[in-house]
Amino acid sequence: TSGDESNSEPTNNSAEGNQAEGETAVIGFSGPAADHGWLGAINSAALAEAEKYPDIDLRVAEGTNDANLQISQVEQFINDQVDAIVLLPTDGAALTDVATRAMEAGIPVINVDREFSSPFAARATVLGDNYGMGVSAGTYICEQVGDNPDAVVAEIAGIDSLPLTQDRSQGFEDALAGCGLEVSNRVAADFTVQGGEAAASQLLSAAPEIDALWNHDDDQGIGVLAAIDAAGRDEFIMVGGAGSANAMREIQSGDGVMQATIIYPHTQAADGIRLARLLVQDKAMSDLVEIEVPNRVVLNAPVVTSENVEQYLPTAFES
Amino acid sequence: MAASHVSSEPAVALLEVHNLSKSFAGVRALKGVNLQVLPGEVHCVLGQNGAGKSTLIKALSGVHQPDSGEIRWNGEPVTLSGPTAALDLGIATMYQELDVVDGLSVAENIFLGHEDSRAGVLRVRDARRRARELLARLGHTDIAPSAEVGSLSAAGKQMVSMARALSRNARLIIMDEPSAILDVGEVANLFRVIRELTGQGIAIVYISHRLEEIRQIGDRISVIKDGSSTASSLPVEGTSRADLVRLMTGRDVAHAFPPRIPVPGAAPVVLEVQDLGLAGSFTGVSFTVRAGEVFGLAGLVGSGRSEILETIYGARRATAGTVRVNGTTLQPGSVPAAIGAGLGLSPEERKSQGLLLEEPIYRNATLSTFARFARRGLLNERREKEATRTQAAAVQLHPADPDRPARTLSGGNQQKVLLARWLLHGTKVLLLDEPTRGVDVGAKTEIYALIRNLAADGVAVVVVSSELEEVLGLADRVLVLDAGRVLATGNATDLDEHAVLDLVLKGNAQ
Amino acid sequence: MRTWLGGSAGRNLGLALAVVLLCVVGAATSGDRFLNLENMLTILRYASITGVICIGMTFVITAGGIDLSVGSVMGLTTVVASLTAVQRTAGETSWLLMVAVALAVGMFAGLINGVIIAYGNVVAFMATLAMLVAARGAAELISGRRTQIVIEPDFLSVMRSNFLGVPLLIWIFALVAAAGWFLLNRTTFGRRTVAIGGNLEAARLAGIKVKRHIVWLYVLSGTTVGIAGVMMMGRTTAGTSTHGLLFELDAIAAVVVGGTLLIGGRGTIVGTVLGVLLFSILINVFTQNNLDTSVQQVAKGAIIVAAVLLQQRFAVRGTRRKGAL
Amino acid sequence: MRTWLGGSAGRNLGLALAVVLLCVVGAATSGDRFLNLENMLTILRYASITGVICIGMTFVITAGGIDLSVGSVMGLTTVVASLTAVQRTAGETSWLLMVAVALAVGMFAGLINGVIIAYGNVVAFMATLAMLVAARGAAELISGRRTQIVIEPDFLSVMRSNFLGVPLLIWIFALVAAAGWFLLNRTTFGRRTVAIGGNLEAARLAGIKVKRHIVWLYVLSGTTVGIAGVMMMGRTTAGTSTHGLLFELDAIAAVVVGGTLLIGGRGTIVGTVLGVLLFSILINVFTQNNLDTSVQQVAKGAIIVAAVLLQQRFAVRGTRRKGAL
Ligand SMILES: Nc1ncnc2c1ncn2[C@@H]1O[C@H](COP(=O)(O)OP(=O)(O)OP(=O)(O)O)[C@@H](O)[C@H]1O
Ligand SMILES: Nc1ncnc2c1ncn2[C@@H]1O[C@H](COP(=O)(O)OP(=O)(O)OP(=O)(O)O)[C@@H](O)[C@H]1O
Ligand SMILES: [Mg+2]
Ligand SMILES: [Mg+2]
Repeated sequence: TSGDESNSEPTNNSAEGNQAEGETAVIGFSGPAADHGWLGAINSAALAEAEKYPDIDLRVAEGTNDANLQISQVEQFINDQVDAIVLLPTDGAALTDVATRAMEAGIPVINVDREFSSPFAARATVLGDNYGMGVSAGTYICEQVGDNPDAVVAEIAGIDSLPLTQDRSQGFEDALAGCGLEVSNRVAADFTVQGGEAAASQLLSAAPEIDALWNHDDDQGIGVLAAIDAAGRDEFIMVGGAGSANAMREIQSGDGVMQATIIYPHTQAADGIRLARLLVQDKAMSDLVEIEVPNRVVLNAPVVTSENVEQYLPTAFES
Repeated sequence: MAASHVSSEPAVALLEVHNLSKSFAGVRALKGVNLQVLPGEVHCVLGQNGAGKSTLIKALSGVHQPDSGEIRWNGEPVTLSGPTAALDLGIATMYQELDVVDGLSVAENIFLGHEDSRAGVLRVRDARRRARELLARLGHTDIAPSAEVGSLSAAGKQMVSMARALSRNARLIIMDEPSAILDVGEVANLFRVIRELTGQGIAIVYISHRLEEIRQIGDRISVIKDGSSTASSLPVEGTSRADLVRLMTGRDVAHAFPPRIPVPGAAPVVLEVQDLGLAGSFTGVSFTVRAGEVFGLAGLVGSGRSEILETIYGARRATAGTVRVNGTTLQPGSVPAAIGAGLGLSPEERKSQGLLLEEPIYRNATLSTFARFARRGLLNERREKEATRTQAAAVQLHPADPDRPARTLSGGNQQKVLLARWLLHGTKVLLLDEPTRGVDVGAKTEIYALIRNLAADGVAVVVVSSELEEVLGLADRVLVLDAGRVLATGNATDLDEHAVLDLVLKGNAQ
Repeated sequence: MRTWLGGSAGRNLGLALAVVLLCVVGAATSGDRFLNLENMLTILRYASITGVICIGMTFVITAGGIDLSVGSVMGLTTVVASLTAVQRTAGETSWLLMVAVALAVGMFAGLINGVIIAYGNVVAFMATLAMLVAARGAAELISGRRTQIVIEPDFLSVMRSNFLGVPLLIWIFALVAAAGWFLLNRTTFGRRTVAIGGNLEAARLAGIKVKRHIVWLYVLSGTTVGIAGVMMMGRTTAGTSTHGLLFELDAIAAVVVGGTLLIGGRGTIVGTVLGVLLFSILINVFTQNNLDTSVQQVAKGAIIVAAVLLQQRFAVRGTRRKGAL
Repeated sequence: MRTWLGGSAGRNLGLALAVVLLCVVGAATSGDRFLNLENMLTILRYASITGVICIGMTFVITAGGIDLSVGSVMGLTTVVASLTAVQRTAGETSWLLMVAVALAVGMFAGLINGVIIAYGNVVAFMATLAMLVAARGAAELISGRRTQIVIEPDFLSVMRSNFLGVPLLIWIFALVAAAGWFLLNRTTFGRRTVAIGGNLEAARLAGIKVKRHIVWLYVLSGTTVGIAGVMMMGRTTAGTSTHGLLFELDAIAAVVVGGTLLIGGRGTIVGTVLGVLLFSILINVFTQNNLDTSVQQVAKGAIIVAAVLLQQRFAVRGTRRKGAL
């Protein structure tokens, strides 16, 4: 892969050094359609990050949920011989082949959020921890209501056909099993406010008594909270996901059902772009002894509660 | 000369048209037409298919804007910028194509565009009452103002259209072939209404291809040929039929039904209809047709003639009885089976049931046979066109260019395309539903001759026509029908129009 | 009245039956959890937003058109309206401004649709498909892809209020449906709409200004979309470009299942309301039974076909009976 | 031949012009990055999958129908085929089985569509809308919402092969388009299709087995969907229920912009190919110029309207010229 030999002599292995302007890195970025808050935040964070560096020339392809189109965008990047590609695939497996071709063409690919099916398809991978998110949510709920073996736990998932939703739900289930609970009502929304509202109002009607509710995504959470408000329900605690500023303000205010949210970093693509720049400029990651950019970065999925919300709010995304 | 012209006419003509011209994308439909209509007269406009009659009246009703020429109303030049402008002046039109809306009630159709309303809210009760009055005036108390127009027969729809024209309080009513879909009884009723209207000083512009009608109802006649006036304001009295035909066609047309050729007694029976029935429409229809015979179905509109043809043809599934062709029983409800057995149908509504208007003539002519020209599913358009040319010559199609879209043909020639279709197929039994509806005299005579020639070639023909004269003149034998029941079957020569009408009226009385 | 009872009601019977059947299934599988006032209100509240859009859509389809842009235009109305609300100078009546803006945006989009269709002679499917794409893009551009939270307390308290124990959203739906019924069946506008859908040429010849009428129809549809946008903001407390995703398909399905002819010329508001309820009850029953969304989708597909078939059967029977009269 | 040159070619001129214009814009803004062989192949490769679907869609629309289910049925074909591939017993020809399964699933879905439309008399919009919903649900159920990776090395190497320097996918598109052109213009099947779209009643009374033909049309559409599914698996090496999302709208837009009449009776494969290219070049040019997604969508909406208007203008001129002949 690219830059192997030159990396034997690391350049600026310090934070300041990494900030220093280097040769211009042409980076291609392609992600799914920004059709909901978190993905919108992913895009804007990526663009904002690129803005910070005068030596990044970012090419952004139309966000899409069509694997065929995204492949052709990556092909375009390959044709243009960009220096690196940051790719948040609409479907990891579906984009693996074209990513491999990019790698074979000598263009390092940074895989973000949804993982490729082959290790040879990416030079580096930045992931949020979806399973971990579910575990965090489940563990938190166990802490809150686990002493009641009959506690009713409900779940509002995101788009059910995404593998990441499956991972989150699996983690949630596994963690709940740890305290002898299980999900009694589960509905899926679509990561949109309207979907969240619709799913939640039906769910609340179907389950007249709930003890805890995990909602996978804070953007759809706006709708979920609206439904809860409208139904006048407050007998349960609610845990969010993704970690939007809205959700954190809700937690901060402390007068709703919203008790916590699990962060799923919206800065993944921005991190990917930074990594791409480092790769192109043969820089390494500061604070690591290792002189090369690591292969795999899995971001943490911390729980935000009223205790630590001040700490997270400034970096949260406005959905 | 000009002065004497003016003085010879009554004071003010209601409508005057001078030198009107109109072109459609290269086609000159009107090139200098003159027309003068007096209050209280029935002014007939004659002309062959495609002469420009409908275009003229559409210019008069504001649908088309003329390219040049002048329209005067009460002596004042006017510009008819749209249908509303014409209606506001007092010109109401019954168009050739049925212009009613199936999904609306009778009353709603009558007042469409000038609804009885207060601040946009309909006054349903008033509208129904007025509709009932109008329909009564037309002699149709049987049509309920609240009935959905889609459920009415074609004649009923025509009455609604007529009531609409009356409702406009028009001073001039233009009728574009109103009688085309009416039978004798209905036509008599129509004429009664027309006389009542002219008695009130309302002028009528009347278009029809039936010259007999024009003799009965018309006061003066104007003739259009190829978009130009060939005669204006001829008095009906003293203008011979031959003169009119010459003015229309530019030649002499002998209007006579072609002589019957006696069917040899040994001619095989080709079509046998036995006890055929269709629930809710007709029952117990039986007749046989021999090779070389022309068989006519006579009856009032709505008596079920079309449905009998369609049922024989398999387009509707019979609920009783059998149809046999050359001794083989047909599978009920299957058009391909009927065609396979040698049947062919020229449907009642040429445009909506017969033709692909946007497609060229040859594809219309070969619509039932293109597979025959094809080899392993591969079309052979060259052969299709050749065959079409041959048949076009046989039916005297004009123009005969096989590549012309069917839309650009006149009604008579469109009918000939349908005949050509079945000639190509080698049909043994030809079912013709209103083969001359809306067809001009010249073409009519040609079609009659074609039908006779076909019979002479051994084809069995079944003809349905609302013109009794036509059924009786053309057919060898006739079946008289009323409300789905057979009243009589007999030789055409033994019957005349009065006899048939008597039969039908008696049938109704029972 | 007789026409309505004779024609539409006969046609609507099959659908009403389907709705009742579904309710029986709901009651049988979920018992009291299904058959209680709160759950009924949940069903109706859910139905109300699509329902309002469906009323406008009924007019457009009755006239032989179609409006694929309803969903994305609704998203656009919420984006623009919620942004206005944020940028206004504080004041008593500011939430009325928000409502006005939402309606105005909907009407304007409808106006563009109508003009392109009527005066540009672009087939409605394509014109509104273009608007679908464009309005979604515009909503994203204007919102910067942010969800804007509506924090007008007056607005929210009004939108959440009840009247006679029934939430305002449901009242709005009921009012819009009643107004739609009246407009379609009792006014010149409605009858002309049917005429245009049934026989455009005849309508033109009768002196109806067809083009202008078509423009008004799409403006009407846009207006209902604006109303739905206001309701959506009230219900979700947010304005975002993702509001209304795929609403167009739901709305068309409900209207056509309701018995309005896709080719135009015949429309029924009662049928549309029943169609909307059918789908809304369906989702409720599925959720009550904790069923997988995928199963739901398969069932939904089957029910669309079944409903259209049933609807057709009864329509035919209705016509026959009339023919025999 | 004369008809084709006179009619279709005249009508296609406007569209061809639009495509050329777009290429000029591309060349002007991106220079060599746009105008190089690799980029052209990228455009074509992208166009090929939707393109194949559009050929089937052209037949359906020409006959006066519509197929909204193409996208989700394509997803279903990839799911079922990739699962078969995983569960097969290893063998030389197993990838052929996969291809066969994809085609069979597409054809079967088309068969259902066709039967419901032709024999159930359900309007095509609703029947295929139901299939859209149901097939997506079925795909999710069958796949368990997992993306299935295709690991047939033979299959992948075939799908990735080039012939005369042109990738197989593009060849498939070219072949399907050529076969489609031939089928539509030179065979009895095509003739029947145009006849049914032009005047269904006349076709029926002329003895064409209309119902059976309609079934075949949807089976044909399903077949192209199956082919597209195979191509999609080759391109993405994956089978998933999310494949083909919203393809129906893209496909219909391309076909209609190409000049096939939405009301039926006139279809043009050349136009369809141009329509597909138009959108595919559009996206390419936008990406080359680094334009915002949202701006792209607004532009796409405008271009749909503009293309239909342009197409119409030239169509009218074409008709006029023919009329004058
Ligand atoms: N809208 C139009 N566009 C192009 N040509 C037209 C149009 N309307 C009429 N024509 C042409 O103008 C000519 C006159 O047609 P018109 O309908 O006025 O004839 P007509 O005398 O009413 O015939 P018929 O007796 O068959 O009704 C015909 O050649 C016809 O093809
Ligand atoms: N659309 C319809 N709805 C209800 N009844 C109809 C409809 N069309 C025809 N009918 C009825 O069916 C019967 C037979 O009609 P049909 O058209 O076969 O008669 P016809 O003798 O051929 O008259 P025409 O000369 O008008 O064709 C009539 O009673 C008629 O009123
Ligand atoms: Mg005429
Ligand atoms: Mg008849």
